Amino acid sequence: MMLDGLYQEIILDHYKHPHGRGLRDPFQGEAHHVNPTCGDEITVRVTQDLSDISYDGLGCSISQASASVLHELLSGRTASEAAGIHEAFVALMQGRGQVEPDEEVLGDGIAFAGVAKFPARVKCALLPWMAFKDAAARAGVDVSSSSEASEVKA
Amino acid sequence: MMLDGLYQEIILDHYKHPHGRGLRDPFQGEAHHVNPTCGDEITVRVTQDLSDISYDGLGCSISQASASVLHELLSGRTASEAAGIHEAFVALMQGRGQVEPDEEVLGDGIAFAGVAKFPARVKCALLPWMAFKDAAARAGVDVSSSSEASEVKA
Amino acid sequence: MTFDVARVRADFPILSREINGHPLVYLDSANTSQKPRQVIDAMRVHNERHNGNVSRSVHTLGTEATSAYEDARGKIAAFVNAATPDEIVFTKNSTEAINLVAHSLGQHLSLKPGDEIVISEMEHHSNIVPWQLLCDRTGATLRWFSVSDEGRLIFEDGLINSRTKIVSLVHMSNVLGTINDVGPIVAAARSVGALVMLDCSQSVPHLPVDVRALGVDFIAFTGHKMLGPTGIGVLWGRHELLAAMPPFLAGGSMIETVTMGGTTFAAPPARFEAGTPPIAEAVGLGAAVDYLNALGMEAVHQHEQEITAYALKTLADVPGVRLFGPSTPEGRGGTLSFGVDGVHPHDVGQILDAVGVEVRVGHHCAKPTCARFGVPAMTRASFYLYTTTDEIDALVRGLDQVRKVFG
Amino acid sequence: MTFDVARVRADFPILSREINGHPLVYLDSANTSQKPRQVIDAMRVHNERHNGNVSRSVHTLGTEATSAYEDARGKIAAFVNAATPDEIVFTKNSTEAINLVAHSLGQHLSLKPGDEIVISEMEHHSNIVPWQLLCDRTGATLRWFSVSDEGRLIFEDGLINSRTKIVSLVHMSNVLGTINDVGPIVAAARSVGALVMLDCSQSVPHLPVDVRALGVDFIAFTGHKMLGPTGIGVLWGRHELLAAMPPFLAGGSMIETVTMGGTTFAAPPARFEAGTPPIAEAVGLGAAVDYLNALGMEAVHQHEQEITAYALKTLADVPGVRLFGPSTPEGRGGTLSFGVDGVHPHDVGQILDAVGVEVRVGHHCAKPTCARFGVPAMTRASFYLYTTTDEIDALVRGLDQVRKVFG
Ligand SMILES: Cc1ncc(COP(=O)(O)O)c(C=O)c1O
Ligand SMILES: Cc1ncc(COP(=O)(O)O)c(C=O)c1O
Repeated sequence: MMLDGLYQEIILDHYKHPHGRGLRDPFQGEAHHVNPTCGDEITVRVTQDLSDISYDGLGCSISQASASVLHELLSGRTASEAAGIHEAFVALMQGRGQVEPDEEVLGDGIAFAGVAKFPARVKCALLPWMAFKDAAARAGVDVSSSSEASEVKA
Repeated sequence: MMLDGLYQEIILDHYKHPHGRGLRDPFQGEAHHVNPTCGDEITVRVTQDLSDISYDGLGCSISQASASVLHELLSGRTASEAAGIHEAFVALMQGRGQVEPDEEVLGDGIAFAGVAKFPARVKCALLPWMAFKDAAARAGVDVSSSSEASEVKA
Repeated sequence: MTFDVARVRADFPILSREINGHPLVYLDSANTSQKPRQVIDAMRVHNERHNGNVSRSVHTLGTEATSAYEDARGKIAAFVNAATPDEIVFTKNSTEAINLVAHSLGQHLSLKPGDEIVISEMEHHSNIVPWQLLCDRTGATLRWFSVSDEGRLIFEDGLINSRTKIVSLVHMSNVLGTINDVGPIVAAARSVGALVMLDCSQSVPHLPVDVRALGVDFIAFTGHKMLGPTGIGVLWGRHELLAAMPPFLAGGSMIETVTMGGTTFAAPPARFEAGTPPIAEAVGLGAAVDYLNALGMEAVHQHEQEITAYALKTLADVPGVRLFGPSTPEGRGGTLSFGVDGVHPHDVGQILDAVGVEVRVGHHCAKPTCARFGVPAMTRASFYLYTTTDEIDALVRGLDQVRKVFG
Repeated sequence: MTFDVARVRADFPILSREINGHPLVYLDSANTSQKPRQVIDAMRVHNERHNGNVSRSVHTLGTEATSAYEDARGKIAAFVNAATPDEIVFTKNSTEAINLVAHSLGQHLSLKPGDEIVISEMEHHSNIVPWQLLCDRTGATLRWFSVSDEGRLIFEDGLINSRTKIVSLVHMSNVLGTINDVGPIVAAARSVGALVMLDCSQSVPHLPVDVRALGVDFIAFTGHKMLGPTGIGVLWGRHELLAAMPPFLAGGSMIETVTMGGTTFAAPPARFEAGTPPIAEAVGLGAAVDYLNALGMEAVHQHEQEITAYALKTLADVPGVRLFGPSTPEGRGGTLSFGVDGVHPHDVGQILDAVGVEVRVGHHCAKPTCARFGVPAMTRASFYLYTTTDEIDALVRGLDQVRKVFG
């Protein structure tokens, strides 16, 4: 696969200048996720009102930029807003390049549209989002969405 | 492989009219051998002076005829005569059809020359001979011969 | 008729071979099936164009190989109607699949003295010995259903009871051809909370098998008996059970994280696929499933039922032939074992081979089944989607020859 | 020069492929090797002409398949200088071979608390996790050699001691390229009566390996890394040890006799080969060994040493590249792992792939080795008999590209 569309300027920007990086207190839920095939790791913390989402991790440009975008998109949202955005991002990533992203919903997240064409990298982009969902659940915030069923089957 | 050479008249004769079949007392050594791939079985008994070799078993024409020929050839021999004949028979069977049998030594055993060309049947022909060797060893008679090394490597 | 056996045969290169100057009559598919061009080609193309290791690389070849491997998993999941592809574990053969369950489930259930495992007297050694060894390791007791003179499982009341933890049964016997009626066994097992494994080595290749309709917990089958390559087998297991079971083989690709001090494990199926899996073989098995689907498993089964009916009728008229197993095509598959009066199976097989007819002789890796019928060995003719009635006739002519030599 | 790399390359169909518009530069042979036409053809011909199950039939196809399978065993025995073909057990991969020893030898030695097993910090997960699980099962303790900054095993005195029962060590590291000096380890193990297993997954494909000269007890290696197919691996073990060990996987073909009440087992190698083995894969592996023998393993090794020397020299000049493992070709093989300052290996690998250069990135199934060097992942280029200096140059050009994108 050619690189067109993978390393968007927006992604490289978020990678080089991550937003909201670093683990902060207080928090109500925390989750640590690992990508077993490549060893990338991330820890995500959330407050119950989603007013802060903090994270730290080791990983490639895609997973790190994705965490930065997640922080931007979901911090300060309501649970149901967050659920909607989460669902849209997961759908984009699992769409094998066939899903048209909505900038209204996804903001900088639309830069990840190209990643969906690289099956080996989809997991990188999703790593922070999956960790976020677990952390939120532990904080008592339900951001699971209907896209989950398809995720299990993917 | 065509059947030419496998089912010699001599073999079918020994199969239909086995010599010395049936387990007899007294005996000093006994061995029970099984061919694990096909389930054929044989029990061989020997007296210490080799004056009697008795046997019983379940098996195909080749293994049964081979036991009958063994009885004929080895009963009443000295240990060293038996070792020589044993060695010649094993060499014939493992010769892939390249060994010329000596009728002086092998008598009716030369009819098994054709069996050597059927790798799947060589084990059938050898089954009674291997059981005999074990039974003899248990009776304190050493019929092992130099061909043994090659047998292990075959 | 929709099932065109001549067209099917044209796909199998080996069927144009001669054996000892006679056209090959391959009646040993229960031992291993032949492979169509489509399967052989799929593997060759994979090795020539897409070879890479799976689940490990971001490069193009690795991504292509991973997709091909996972696509195969998806095809096989659909073929047996698994709930998700994650319920499909690739092994090296049926035997490994059964051993995996014996080890991992045995450990998960913490089997102990007093617990019972139930099998039957018509099992293949691969569905006997792993359970004997599990009993040795844990002190559990092995029990078994016996077999009737007609070759049917005798459903003995109380054999499955409150002590029973696992029932593992052959779906279709590789010796008798019997297709076991799974319903009552599953019901009995469920009523006491026991788990059920089916050895589908002989059924998945020949009949539509739907794991959810069967209602069992695990099934095992093997690539080389279903038009696929050697070197690959399949374990299907219910996801919640697989997810609860500890790993069996350990190593690369089945881990979550490893330190020298300890290891955590990946979710199934990865947890049970240690090391580099049979990648090209999975591609070949996927192509085999495509081939079977294109014909339709109902049509395959129907064809084999017709061949079986013909063979049962024809063999019944051959003097001196004694059939083992059900004598009518109902509830049985295309695997016919028999004896020929006064002639050892080895000799029967040898003479048939001389006229190009390939049958299996011996104990068929099912010594207790042979023992049940009082013989050390049998001769077996087994059929598949490429078998014709002409080949049955060739078998019968071969048996005439057997009687001539040993008459 | 006798080693004609252009001629070698012409035998590998995949090497004429393009990746993203660039000629394929395959630098991931330590992950899995490519396969020459000779291997692919041998398998195809087997499947088209000689397919039958082994060790079970008297018919012509079964006899041909059995001969082909056993001939492959003989070739592989000779390739590693085994005393007899009976010392060669076919498994599905290296990982199964190591698990087999961990289970069967562990049981044979009746391991218990107080006993120790020694490995190293540079092992592949497949030579770590099976021993961790064995320790869990038996209460034995796992200990390990550590690794120096130069990527060498630190031979710590007293680590192998009177409590040591098994030492299992990688012969050549799949991450660092280090070839371990086996002599002192074997001597230490012998002096305390411990047994030694070598993980030769990376050495047997690349150097002459002589099991008797090494003086070890077991080695494991895997077909797909040595020009052979996926789905087959090899355990070599000293015959008297194999003969004393209980079986691991159980089922068809590994038995002597089976009754419902109990089973006795066949002699090795059959004892350890339950179920239908990877038959066509053995044929393919035999063809791979023929191919390697025709070139000569000394020549193969020599070629790779030259490529490695060139690569070490060339990469040393690339700005921002940090090499892990020995920096000169002595005592190392053609596997080079490195980091690129400020760029994650995933991104390095992705950009290299865009220009057709296929390298592996990640933890290489050796997390403790990565941890030893303080990184979660590395980029690895690995070479084989078809690798050219031009390909090393393409790698370096690709690394320039990496710096451009992430500069
Ligand atoms: C050193 C080493 N050991 C073991 C293995 C495992 O080999 P396989 O995956 O074929 O079982 C590998 C390769 O992945 C390896 O490089
Ligand atoms: C009923 C049954 N179970 C298990 C097996 C074992 O299959 P495999 O040898 O492929 O492991 C076979 C075939 O040999 C079989 O017929």
